[in-house]
Amino acid sequence: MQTENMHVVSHKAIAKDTYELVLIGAMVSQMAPGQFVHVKVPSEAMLLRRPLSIAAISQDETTCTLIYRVDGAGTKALATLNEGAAVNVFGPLGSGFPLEAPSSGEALLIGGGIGVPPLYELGRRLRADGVKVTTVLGFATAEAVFYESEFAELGQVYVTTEDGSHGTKGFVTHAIEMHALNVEDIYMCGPRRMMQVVEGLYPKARGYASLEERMGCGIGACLACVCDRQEKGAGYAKVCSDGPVFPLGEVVL
Amino acid sequence: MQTENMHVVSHKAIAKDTYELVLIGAMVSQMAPGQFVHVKVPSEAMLLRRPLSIAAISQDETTCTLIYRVDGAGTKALATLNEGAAVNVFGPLGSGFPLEAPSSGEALLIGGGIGVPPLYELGRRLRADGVKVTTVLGFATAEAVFYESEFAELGQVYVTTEDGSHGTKGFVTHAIEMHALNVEDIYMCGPRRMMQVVEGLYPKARGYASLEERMGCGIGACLACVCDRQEKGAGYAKVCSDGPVFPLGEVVL
Amino acid sequence: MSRLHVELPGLSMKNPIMPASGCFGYGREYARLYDLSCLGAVAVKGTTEAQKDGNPTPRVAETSSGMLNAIGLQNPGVEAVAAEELPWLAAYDTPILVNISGSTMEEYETVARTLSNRSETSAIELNISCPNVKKGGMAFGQDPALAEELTARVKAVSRQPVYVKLSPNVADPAALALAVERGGADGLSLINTLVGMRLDWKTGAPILANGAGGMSGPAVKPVAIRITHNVRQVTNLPIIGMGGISSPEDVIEFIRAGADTVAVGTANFSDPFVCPTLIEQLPAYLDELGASHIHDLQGKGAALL
Amino acid sequence: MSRLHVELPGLSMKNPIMPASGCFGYGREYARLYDLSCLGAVAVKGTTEAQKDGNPTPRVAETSSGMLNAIGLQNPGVEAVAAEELPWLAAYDTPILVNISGSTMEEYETVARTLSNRSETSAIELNISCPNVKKGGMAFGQDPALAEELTARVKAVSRQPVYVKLSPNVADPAALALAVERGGADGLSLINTLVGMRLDWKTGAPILANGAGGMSGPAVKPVAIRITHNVRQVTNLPIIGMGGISSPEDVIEFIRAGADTVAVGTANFSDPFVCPTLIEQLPAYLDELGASHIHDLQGKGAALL
Ligand SMILES: Cc1cc2nc3c(=O)[nH]c(=O)nc-3n(C[C@H](O)[C@H](O)[C@H](O)COP(=O)(O)OP(=O)(O)OC[C@H]3O[C@@H](n4cnc5c(N)ncnc54)[C@H](O)[C@@H]3O)c2cc1C
Ligand SMILES: Cc1cc2nc3c(=O)[nH]c(=O)nc-3n(C[C@H](O)[C@H](O)[C@H](O)COP(=O)(O)OP(=O)(O)OC[C@H]3O[C@@H](n4cnc5c(N)ncnc54)[C@H](O)[C@@H]3O)c2cc1C
Ligand SMILES: Cc1cc2nc3c(=O)[nH]c(=O)nc-3n(C[C@H](O)[C@H](O)[C@H](O)COP(=O)(O)O)c2cc1C
Ligand SMILES: Cc1cc2nc3c(=O)[nH]c(=O)nc-3n(C[C@H](O)[C@H](O)[C@H](O)COP(=O)(O)O)c2cc1C
Ligand code: FES
Ligand code: FES
Repeated sequence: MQTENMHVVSHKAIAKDTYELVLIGAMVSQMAPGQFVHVKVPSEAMLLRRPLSIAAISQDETTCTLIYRVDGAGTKALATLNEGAAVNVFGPLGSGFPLEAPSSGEALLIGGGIGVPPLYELGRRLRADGVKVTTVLGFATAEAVFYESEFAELGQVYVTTEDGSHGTKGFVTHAIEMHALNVEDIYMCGPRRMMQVVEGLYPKARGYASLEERMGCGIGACLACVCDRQEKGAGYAKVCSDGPVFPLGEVVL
Repeated sequence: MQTENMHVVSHKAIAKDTYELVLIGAMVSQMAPGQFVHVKVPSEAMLLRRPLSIAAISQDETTCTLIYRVDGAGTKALATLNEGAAVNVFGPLGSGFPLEAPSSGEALLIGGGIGVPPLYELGRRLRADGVKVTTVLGFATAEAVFYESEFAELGQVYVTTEDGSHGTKGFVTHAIEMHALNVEDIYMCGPRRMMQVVEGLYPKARGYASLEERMGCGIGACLACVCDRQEKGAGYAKVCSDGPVFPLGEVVL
Repeated sequence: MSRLHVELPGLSMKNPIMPASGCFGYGREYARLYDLSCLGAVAVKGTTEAQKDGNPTPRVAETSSGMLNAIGLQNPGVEAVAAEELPWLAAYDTPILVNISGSTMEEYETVARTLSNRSETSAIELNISCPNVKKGGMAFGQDPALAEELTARVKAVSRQPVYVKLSPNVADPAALALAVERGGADGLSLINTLVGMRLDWKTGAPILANGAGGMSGPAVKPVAIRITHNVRQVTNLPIIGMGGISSPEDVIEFIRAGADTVAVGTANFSDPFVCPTLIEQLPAYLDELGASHIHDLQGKGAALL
Repeated sequence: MSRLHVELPGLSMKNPIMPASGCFGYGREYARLYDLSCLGAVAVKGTTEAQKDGNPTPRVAETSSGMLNAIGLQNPGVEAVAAEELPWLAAYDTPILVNISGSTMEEYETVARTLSNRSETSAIELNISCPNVKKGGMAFGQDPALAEELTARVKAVSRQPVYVKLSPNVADPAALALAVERGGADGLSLINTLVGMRLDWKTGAPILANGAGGMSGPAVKPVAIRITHNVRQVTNLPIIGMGGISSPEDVIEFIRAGADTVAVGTANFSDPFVCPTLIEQLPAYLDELGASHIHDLQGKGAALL
């Protein structure tokens, strides 16, 4: 956990309003799949860092990949960064995905929209450990789709779009049902609503979900990013430091 | 009077904390010596524009030169601009120096520190009209001196430094006395204190002084930048729109 | 009727954008940049009975995403404003909101009587919240009883609708709003500047010659939104919202909070063309939100339910 | 004695830098980043009698050069703080300023009695200015009589010096300062957050689940400087200055305004190492100003002349 001026190795649009940002820096050596970094936006008027998941890690090149969607003012400013620019990064933060092979020997990655990125490095690691990786990616429209071919290198990929403009029309659960995918061990990240539906449909699934909340400190001190634990009276969990990845059943999605 | 994204043609340090910034843009066609531009600093957190004098104008190249000293946060941010960068400029503003040849046929330019810039384009114009131009430039130390050779192309130049590290030790008035310069027609810009002393020593001098005040709008609407008129009861003058150049005797220096 | 048209007491506005008082003089300077007839209205500089010199300089200082000013209500006095400024500005096709100030209730009455009798005046904006004058000004705006009385007295002599401009420097802005409503206010202007100060760290001297000043700009927008929202919960009076507006998103945020129309102050200094630019940009934002009229977006508040 | 050393009631500080309450938890998280013993002191998260859940999320929003928070005083309650948090933090060589809150005077008394009896507690910071709780909190801080009474009651049960943390959301902060001084306060903390609000322009819904929240960060610094300066004119009480500090220049500006020491809140989120960095940077600034001790720069105010 440190702050570092990392540098932009490459930065390009990979889908509508979606950018892939590759950064180089010493911090990479500490990174693990599912963790996130807290990125300082290049604007004095924006004080809060932006939490972005680590999408890919290359220890050889000491680079990491972030994938983000331009949403508000901060990500708009990020998108202006040129190759070589310095980006102040605080990280790596949070606890990522456990990397043990799932007991079924098969992993189902379920990503929705801008929740897809953290699943990529996870999939690479599981695949490298001999786990069978299947991926379901849900997007709004064809224009929003990214990393389909990257995930295809790890195993079978199913894409859904809400408007049917690419892949299966509908939501991730439609693809899961249609292809009767194995939902014993799932790893998911995406809109709350998506994760709630998946949890509701497959109550016996084991696995992990990665959450998002607005953050202040990013390390557990300010209590901005709490979510409820499922156990009554167990109080809150902090997404930034207890998560962002939680075992299914631990917190209320 | 317009706003325009001008572009950086060149940008370099020319003395301690002092930068020469050459900008290109259509607005140049409207510029006159002694006017200023109101420059937007490249930072969202800084709302107020920075008034900077127009130091040189090239109509052929549609470029203008600004010379500024890094002082606070805004000029610090300006100093980071690279060649090709866009700079939002509002201008040209204010009324500059009258360009008629002075009746004595000789012009004494008196510049102090960062007040030197507006005198340069003025000197070039006067010289082109056949006026004999003599310049006295006062700086704090040798490190702060700039544009000595540029002014030398227009006529005799005398430099003073407070610590004597370059030119005559002392203030501009020392050089004027020592060389018995003709003070019939003077054009000055610099610290208030300098201009007050000059006005006090040479009460019969004709000429002009260029003033500085903190500004809001830059065009006369907000009343931030007022200065007292010498005539009792005549109220305030606005540096941004009635000035920044005033005939000697009009306002209280 | 255009989708931006806003109809308020005394102010029939083509669009919800007007420059805020004190940031636009009497319009002469900005008239050299663009045609003032495009504006929804113009709020002119605060006027007092006698000509006023204002404070010594420096009168402005920069703050993070904001600025301080301590102009001190410099103005040529009510007679000169009536004789020279209003007739000039009235040549443009835009309503004039005449901002008035005073150090006694009598002075406010005199100024209101004179200026509301001018045909050029569309409405009066009663400034009881100026932090930059020694007497009067903000004091009337911090005490509900005084604010109510002053409003009633100005209403009694005014031939035009009166908008009362409230101070954010109070514990309970909604109580002030209710007080001036009881006093007969036709509308509210929210907000004036927050009192602030900056010191030169090198010398310890205040940057403003006056010491403290009024803070404006994006830094204060959350305070202004909260006050607009709060006040909208307790009253149906028309609200002119302001404080840090510089983008169409900001305009809409104020309308959402319950404002009927907005004013733009400090942003004129960053971008002298900000008012016409906002007017041009707004329709596309209404399209994006599927709103046929800007007031479809308006937050109605508890009082309107 | 080092040129940064500051000696205040209950707080013997190596330097004038402490993290502000609520921005630093009980120190555990930042202890993973640097040695907390370098800090002048630590102000811990506000503690109430019972464990408190706080508000729903989102609890933070960004504003121009500032932020809003509505954490709602989530904390594990006085017993857990006494048993688990204070002993842990006391292992570091830095004084502990224990921030306390309550919704009734009795609750404040209970919390103050319990925590001031702990050997780990160096001083109490009485928060009468939290805008994010429904009951108590800021209400005590907006009424001088209530503020005085509460201060007196907490002083009566407290074995440690009591710093009262004042709200900027009042018309006259100096009057509140005098009230708590009469109540027996040993010092003042200035300022807590300004009430603010942001709406999502697309939907009109508040960004914070709680609606309004407290604004902090550089945007509020001019308000904090003005209050510090004002209060310093009327009292000799020690002042812990805060509001938007992120640079050595800011620290010095507060000291110039009359603060004895400062606290740093929001800046920890932008730069988690900001506190040790400021401590490291300050001596060079004293050199530049030719000051042998930081208090050589202090603004003394009228009351101290
Ligand atoms: C652990 C974690 C991992 C994330 N990983 C990614 C990722 O890999 N790619 C990606 O595109 N997005 C990711 N997000 C969401 C991303 O942080 C927000 O989209 C981003 O902060 C929005 O910033 P903005 O400047 O565009 O929006 P603004 O509206 O300007 O942001 C204002 C403030 O709100 C916060 N905010 C706004 N939306 C969100 C949100 N959805 N979640 C959290 N904070 C928010 C911002 O961080 C900032 O503090 C992640 C969020 C979390 C918590
Ligand atoms: C008509 C005019 C012409 C000028 N020409 C030049 C020039 O050619 N070269 C040059 O170096 N300087 C010039 N100045 C001064 C220059 O404007 C200031 O040095 C500059 O604005 C300081 O900005 P900053 O960001 O460094 O300081 P900051 O302290 O960050 O500025 C904060 C605010 O104070 C204002 N301010 C601070 N100092 C001054 C000052 N001395 N005069 C006016 N406003 C100030 C800034 O504009 C800004 O609004 C001129 C000023 C005026 C009024
Ligand atoms: C330089 C300046 C002068 C002002 N003068 C007045 C005034 O004369 N009367 C008044 O009611 N408000 C005055 N104000 C306040 C503005 O009208 C407005 O309420 C405030 O600045 C908030 O809006 P903004 O953030 O868009 O500037 C002035 C503001 C500034 C910045
Ligand atoms: C997330 C957050 C939580 C806070 N919690 C508390 C608190 O529990 N008790 C308190 O007295 N102040 C609390 N504050 C206020 C700060 O201590 C401080 O007074 C304020 O933020 C101004 O300082 P800053 O601008 O440096 O943040 C909190 C502030 C923030 C940003
Ligand atoms: S962001 Fe501060 S506790 Fe999670
Ligand atoms: S800067 Fe506004 S009147 Fe001169």
